[in-house]
Amino acid sequence: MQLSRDELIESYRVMRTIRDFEERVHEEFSGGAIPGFVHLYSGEEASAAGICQHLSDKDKIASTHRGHGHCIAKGCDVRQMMLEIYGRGEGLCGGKGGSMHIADLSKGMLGANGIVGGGPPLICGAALTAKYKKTGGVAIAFVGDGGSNQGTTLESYNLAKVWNLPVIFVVEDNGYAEATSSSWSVAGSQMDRAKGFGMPAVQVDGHDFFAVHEAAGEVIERARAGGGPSLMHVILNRFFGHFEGDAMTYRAEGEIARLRKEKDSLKIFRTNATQAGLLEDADMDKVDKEVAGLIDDVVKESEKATPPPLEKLTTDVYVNY
Amino acid sequence: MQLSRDELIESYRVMRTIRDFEERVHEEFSGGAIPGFVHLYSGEEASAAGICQHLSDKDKIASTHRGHGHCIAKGCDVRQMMLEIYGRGEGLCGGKGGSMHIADLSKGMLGANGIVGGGPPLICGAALTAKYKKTGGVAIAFVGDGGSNQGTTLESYNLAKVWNLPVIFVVEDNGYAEATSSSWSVAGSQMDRAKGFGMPAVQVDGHDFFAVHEAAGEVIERARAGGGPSLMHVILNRFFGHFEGDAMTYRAEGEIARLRKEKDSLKIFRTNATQAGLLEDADMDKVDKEVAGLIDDVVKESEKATPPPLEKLTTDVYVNY
Amino acid sequence: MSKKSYRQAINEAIAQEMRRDENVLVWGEDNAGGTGGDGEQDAWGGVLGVTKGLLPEFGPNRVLDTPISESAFIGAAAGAAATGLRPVAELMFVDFMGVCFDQIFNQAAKFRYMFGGKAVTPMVIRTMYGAGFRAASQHSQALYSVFTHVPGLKVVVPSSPYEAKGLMTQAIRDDDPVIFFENKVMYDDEEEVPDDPYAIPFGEARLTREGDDVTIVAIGRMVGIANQAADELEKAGISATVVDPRTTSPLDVDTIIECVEDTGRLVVVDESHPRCSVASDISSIVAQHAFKALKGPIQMVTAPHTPVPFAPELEDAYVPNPAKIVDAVKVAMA
Amino acid sequence: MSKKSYRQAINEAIAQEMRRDENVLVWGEDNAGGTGGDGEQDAWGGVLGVTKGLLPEFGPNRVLDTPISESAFIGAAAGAAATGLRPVAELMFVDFMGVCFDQIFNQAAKFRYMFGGKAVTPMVIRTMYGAGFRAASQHSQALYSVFTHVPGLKVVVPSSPYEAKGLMTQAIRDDDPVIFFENKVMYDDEEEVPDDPYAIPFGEARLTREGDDVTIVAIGRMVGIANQAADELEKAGISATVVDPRTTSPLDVDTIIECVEDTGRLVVVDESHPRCSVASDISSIVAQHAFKALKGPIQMVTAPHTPVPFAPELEDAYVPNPAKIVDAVKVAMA
Ligand SMILES: Cc1ncc(C[n+]2csc(CCOP(=O)(O)OP(=O)(O)O)c2C)c(N)n1
Ligand SMILES: Cc1ncc(C[n+]2csc(CCOP(=O)(O)OP(=O)(O)O)c2C)c(N)n1
Ligand SMILES: [Mg+2]
Ligand SMILES: [Mg+2]
Repeated sequence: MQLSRDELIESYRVMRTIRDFEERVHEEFSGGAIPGFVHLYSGEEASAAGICQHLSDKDKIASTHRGHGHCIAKGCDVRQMMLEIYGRGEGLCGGKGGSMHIADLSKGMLGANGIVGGGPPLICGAALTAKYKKTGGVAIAFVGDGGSNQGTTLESYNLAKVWNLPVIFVVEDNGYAEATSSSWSVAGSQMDRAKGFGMPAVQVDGHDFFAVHEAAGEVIERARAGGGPSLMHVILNRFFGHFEGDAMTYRAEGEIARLRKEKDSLKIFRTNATQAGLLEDADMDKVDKEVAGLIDDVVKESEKATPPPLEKLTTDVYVNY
Repeated sequence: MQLSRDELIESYRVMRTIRDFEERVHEEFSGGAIPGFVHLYSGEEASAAGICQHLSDKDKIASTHRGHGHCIAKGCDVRQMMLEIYGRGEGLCGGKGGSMHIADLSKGMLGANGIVGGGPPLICGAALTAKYKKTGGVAIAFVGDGGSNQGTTLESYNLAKVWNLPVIFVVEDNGYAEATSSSWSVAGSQMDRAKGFGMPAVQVDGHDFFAVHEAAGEVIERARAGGGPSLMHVILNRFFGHFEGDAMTYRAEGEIARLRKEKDSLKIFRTNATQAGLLEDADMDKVDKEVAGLIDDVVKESEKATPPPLEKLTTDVYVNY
Repeated sequence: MSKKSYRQAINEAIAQEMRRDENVLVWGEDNAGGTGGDGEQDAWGGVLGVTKGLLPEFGPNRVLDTPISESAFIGAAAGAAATGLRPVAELMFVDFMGVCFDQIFNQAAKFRYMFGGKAVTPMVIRTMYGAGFRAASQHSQALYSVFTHVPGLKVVVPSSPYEAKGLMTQAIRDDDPVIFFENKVMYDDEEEVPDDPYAIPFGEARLTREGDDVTIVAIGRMVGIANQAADELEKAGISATVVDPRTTSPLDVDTIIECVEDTGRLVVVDESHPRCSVASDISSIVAQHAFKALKGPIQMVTAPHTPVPFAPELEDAYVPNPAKIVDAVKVAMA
Repeated sequence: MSKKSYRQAINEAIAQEMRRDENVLVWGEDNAGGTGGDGEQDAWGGVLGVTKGLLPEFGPNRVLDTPISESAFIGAAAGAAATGLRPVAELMFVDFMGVCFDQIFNQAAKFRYMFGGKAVTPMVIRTMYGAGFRAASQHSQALYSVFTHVPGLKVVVPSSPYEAKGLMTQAIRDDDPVIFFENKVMYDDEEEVPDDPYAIPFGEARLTREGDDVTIVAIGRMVGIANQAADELEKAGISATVVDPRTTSPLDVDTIIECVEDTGRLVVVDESHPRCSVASDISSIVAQHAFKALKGPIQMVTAPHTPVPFAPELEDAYVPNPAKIVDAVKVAMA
């Protein structure tokens, strides 16, 4: 699957946007400007970007508590996302959802999710809609290594296979669920589990956009063609704590610094893309600058924006009643 | 694992008791004497008997809605079981549980269960008790093929492995969950699923007591020795409907008659035991007669027994308060 | 118009809505019944036969069996509803909610609010409730109180075949998640039910009779029991209004309050466990908003604070009956 | 005696009971925190640090981390309790009940009854509840009303550090399944707490103040808010009794009724959703059993019938506060 120059630049822009978005949220959270539970996706950009590059609005994704990256990659408006995280009335969910509940159904983004394992059942339903209506769409559930142990996730593997749904389960294995290592909490292996439910599976280095993109292309193709669900085991790392405020004493000393140096998906992308002669540094420098400006703008706007009016407290519970 | 003559006779007695118990409950239910939802174990006797032969009171089992066979094999009092199924005050649970909730903790029988997948989590706890208290006991969860798709079951595989518990998961695959075929509802395979969670697994013909007994011996031994959980995939058949009242139109014509002829675990036991010179027909004839008498007695007593007194409605909710 | 059972009434409503809208799909364990086997494919139509006949008419793309994986397939209903279908999914017995409640109360129920009003989740969960079936502790609970507690869910408890058809039709047309409680003891109850489709709006109580002395609010199957009690009371010279709220969420507070203002007395009949129940809910609303009208203590007739026992004699003592209601009315009027 | 936080008080109760009885074990997600990794093993002590320090003292056989598999490990608590341990298992946020409720309400809660009184299930489920943490719809619910509905469960909602220690001690010693609700906004609240172990019995309400004009019953964190309201009311010449039931199941009905009989007025403060809530429960009990003593309408101060919003301004408007209680008292007295 060869990507055009424009597509490559677009994918880099997605990764850069995620990175800058998250690094900035980290800063603003530390400064006290952002309330709540915030889980950052820095370090994992190539997964969301490599997978969602294959998708259009008719394709659906369900995300996790660590949802910003998936939202951005699936085309959610970055300005409205930041406003949402600040709890502003102009936010993507009117300020009522917050970081853990960002969604934009019009973009096929069915929501970040505060419940570990909340997404896979939903995505089976979204896939059934696509199959029944013959839209050609696929549906993708992102879960973490921790979420791969939730019964709701495991049941969904079976249902997707039994109903032969166009689903991809993406296990983003960043080595930890909160403070607990996935080397301990995940018995067996993600690959063998997929086999246990009769699904094809592929393991991929989640720091490498090109590897993710290629692997995703294959499983998505199969799903679109009626070949049923697959699983992707994406191995990657998070650069921040589980959530903002986590001191990460459970990690080995120097681990983060090493990861930032060796496993930075943006650097890896740049190196690969330039070495292969696909893009030039200047292409990416340009994106970097544009994104930096964008993030600056949306933070400034978010700071100044107003909260939802109080009467919004009781609206939107029902369509009618 | 060579069984003594007495042990063999005991095992046969367990199977015969289960069979006669169930056939008689079937009759009495049809005649209207027994109320409620009743799921019969006829046809599956060799599984309960072959596995529980290895167990003593310090070992724990958790059963399913189809629990009578497990109860009998684990040593529950047959008289009190029948009284319970009739809803009598002298029943094993004082008439408050009924067929789907028969239990006797003193025998290590943690209950039939009205919830598909209810048992496996409980059995992880029972196994932890055994491990922590170093009793040498094992804990066994029976689930059906249908129950093998319940998230609670799948989660328990992982927990048992991660905590390295002395657990055996016994998937009794009788080909159907209610009217739905397991060839359709179970994606992948039970053996591969076990592997997915890093557990050893064994598949066995559940009509053959000797095969079940041998396979169970191995996995139980491993668990007792600290080797962690295993899965047994036991393939067998039920002779009656899902529950009493099921017309079984989803089964092929003549299927039951053929199974009763070819896959009767009691006949198979008799043939094997006599051919191998382990027992003589007379040994088993004697058991048959004793059991027939026993079942007759307990049914007669159950018919005449009295219901629980009305004040029992509100007792036993709490130990105190 | 012809006599139809509660079971047939529900089946007919679903079939008619499936004809009307091709986005209505049905799924659940054995909702066809027989998938993958060598025998009849429409063998069960659900464990008590409510969906029987739908598979032959609508085919396997619209009537789906499922594995025993309630979180996955109830969650799939939420995901399908949020993306353009109108699923009618079955949670066989409401007692099984514990294995899939998250998908109902944290996902389906909250989408609209969490997403700032931008989601629509038109799904129906059909589920059986109630004691009296000799099905013991894990197959006999009421539990609609728990669903009523949750903002974002609509909760329907139809009290007769006519009600069941009209409310199911509305449930399927409704754009919010609806939990539809079917009382398993009532499936063979019959009454005249129109052949044509009709929808009964949510949040509009009906009065099955009007009286002067006491208002009896009853839920689901208890409406019939309350009417029996009212018959007996009439013999004793006490005339009762009987209110069937039809839906516990939304609740027709106005009608209940009007009735209490007319009669001055309230008895609530609810086969739930008593604590934090619909009975306590309605009682508390009246104690707050119609206090001045009350001439005597509010009475609640509920099950006791115990699991449902198996023994028939105990189970019969567990469920509210006309005699208990009559007694409660007498206390309310003392 | 020394100043301890709500967090420390709970930690101390658990540690002391673990010292007292070797069958007390603790488990949950990251209850140690760090298992399997290269860094600190006692890294988290639960997501907000309540169990920190238990691993170093009691070791990994008694303090266990778990995979994210609530059904399995909460069910394991029930299975362990029924076979001789006394587990204290953590359901991190009560909002997660939906993935494991079956093991709580159909298994643990019903063993004793279903098995004819022959089971004992001494387990504690620790869980966090409540709004005010900017944690949005799926991490902010109260939900104790749902657990209170279920026969067989004891439900504890401690209102201060002193209460938390004594009630946790009782919870661990109790032979029934106990759901222990910790308000996450209160972990840093401090007060004098005795160093020695002490148990506060269940089902015995405490009065934080006594007055003549109105009885305010408040749950958990709302007790403090109710006391603030009572201070304000005092300035306006209204004297209030404030009742902290401590446990919503069992509920100390007698004390509540006595207080209402003294004051003639009732306001219930509960941060739950209003429908089928503990507020409605207590209101309905009083309307049934203390009707004659009532001089005005019962008032309930609860959250609205909506999910918990994220935006701080909306969330602050969502939770009951002193001003709303003062207003409600005035309506009750009008
Ligand atoms: C059902 C449920 N259990 C527990 C939690 C608390 N929790 C939130 S995120 C998390 C860890 C998730 O780990 P993983 O799935 O690996 O995702 P990651 O955070 O690493 O991206 C936990 C335990 C939750 N939100 N929902
Ligand atoms: C959680 C839950 N879902 C559904 C049911 C209804 N139900 C009872 S038994 C059964 C089929 C079980 O099939 P299987 O596990 O294969 O056991 P078998 O009946 O064949 O022994 C179903 C669907 C239930 N009791 N609990
Ligand atoms: Mg992770
Ligand atoms: Mg089966």
